[in-house]
Amino acid sequence: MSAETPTLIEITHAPIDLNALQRAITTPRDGAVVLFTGTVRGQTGELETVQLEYEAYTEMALAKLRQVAEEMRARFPLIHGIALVQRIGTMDVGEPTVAVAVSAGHRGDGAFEAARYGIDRLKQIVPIWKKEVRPDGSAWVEGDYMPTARD
Amino acid sequence: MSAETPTLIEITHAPIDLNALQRAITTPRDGAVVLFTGTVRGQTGELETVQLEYEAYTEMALAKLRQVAEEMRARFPLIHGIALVQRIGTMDVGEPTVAVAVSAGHRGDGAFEAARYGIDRLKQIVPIWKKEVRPDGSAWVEGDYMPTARD
Amino acid sequence: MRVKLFATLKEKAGAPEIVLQGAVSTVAEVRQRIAEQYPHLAALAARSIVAVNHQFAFDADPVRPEDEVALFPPVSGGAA
Amino acid sequence: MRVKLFATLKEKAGAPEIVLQGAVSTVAEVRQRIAEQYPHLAALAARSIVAVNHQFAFDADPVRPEDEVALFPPVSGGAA
Repeated sequence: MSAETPTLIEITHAPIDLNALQRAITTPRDGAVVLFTGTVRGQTGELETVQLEYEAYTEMALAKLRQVAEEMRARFPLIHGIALVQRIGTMDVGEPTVAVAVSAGHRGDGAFEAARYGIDRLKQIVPIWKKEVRPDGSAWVEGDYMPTARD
Repeated sequence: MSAETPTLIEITHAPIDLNALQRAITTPRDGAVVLFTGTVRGQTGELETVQLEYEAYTEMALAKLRQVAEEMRARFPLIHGIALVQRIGTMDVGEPTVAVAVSAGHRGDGAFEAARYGIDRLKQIVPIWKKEVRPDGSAWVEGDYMPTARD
Repeated sequence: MRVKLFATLKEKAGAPEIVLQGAVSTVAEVRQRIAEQYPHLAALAARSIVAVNHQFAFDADPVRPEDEVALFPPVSGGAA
Repeated sequence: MRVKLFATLKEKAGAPEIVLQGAVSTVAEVRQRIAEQYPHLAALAARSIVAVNHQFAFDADPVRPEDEVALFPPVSGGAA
């Protein structure tokens, strides 16, 4: 990792530690960190979810996470640190499943926009799938994005 | 705190724990949390900062943080949980000084925008001041926002 | 009437609050009395903010003896 | 040629990979052979994504014997 523009990419079975992510990507030039985390939603309207199980095509997912980080830097050149972490395995309601963190000198330097872009792209091109465990059984969640040659 | 729309408001001397904030504001209906944290910037161009010292008019700051949370809910009605935490006392480079966290069902429900609005308003109307400790002395940082009757 | 001070104002005054002699009934009078009774704070006070009972207050706003009055510079909390 | 499978496809096949008989030289041929040799996967495979060496691949793209080929449904990672 460059000390000036650290990039942390991880697919992990371990719980995501937001404090550690903040420390890992904050450089001495940074005054702002934006962190998005996806969590296991227990209620979606009337539907109840008990757990989520995540599976990854790990080698390709790491390559695609690196690509997402590069795209973020190309679009938001003032940002400094980036963390893209996906947890895999079984997670309970309320637990963070994915985190996108971005640091920058000031809050107006694109950290909010870069974090939003990062989670949007992650959900399009990073090969990870989730299975919902409901009280009455479990089912894979189907994505709907079909990649093109530019992805 | 309402279980459906928890609001956590705090002025504290203790280090800010981002994991605890995420847990505190994530309800079973939430799949997305956006967290902004301001950190002590050590380098601003050529200027070097060693520490920041924060002082608050605590009773008024708590009232104004509650007002910021209400404004966030009025503008972004789909958000669920809100945390607004300002640490006071002396902090080193890289440490979180302030955190604004917002939870919502989905990432498109306004959590990014609400977090940005929250930190912007906090820096306008919450009576907290910082003093920069530099290698050659220390000085209060002057804000520039003059409140109006609508603040 | 007591007036709480913060940040630069507290440092300049050397105390977390000052006491104004005589009755005051508006925010404008608070500012005027500070300038008269604490001349070394006058310049700073002119560009400071007044709060009454934890809300921002302006020259025409009333001040009663039981109110909590504070004087402070524009805020600079948060970070970044 | 081996083809790695993920999510629904892995579950339906009952294995993390399948082996295709005969030479294949394009992504289109990979899809065709799966449909012929694993008919119970044909419907799913038709709306699945092919990756070659960790990059998305399309019908006209070449496939060499040493390539890592994978077949999987549209991704659904992240959350929210």
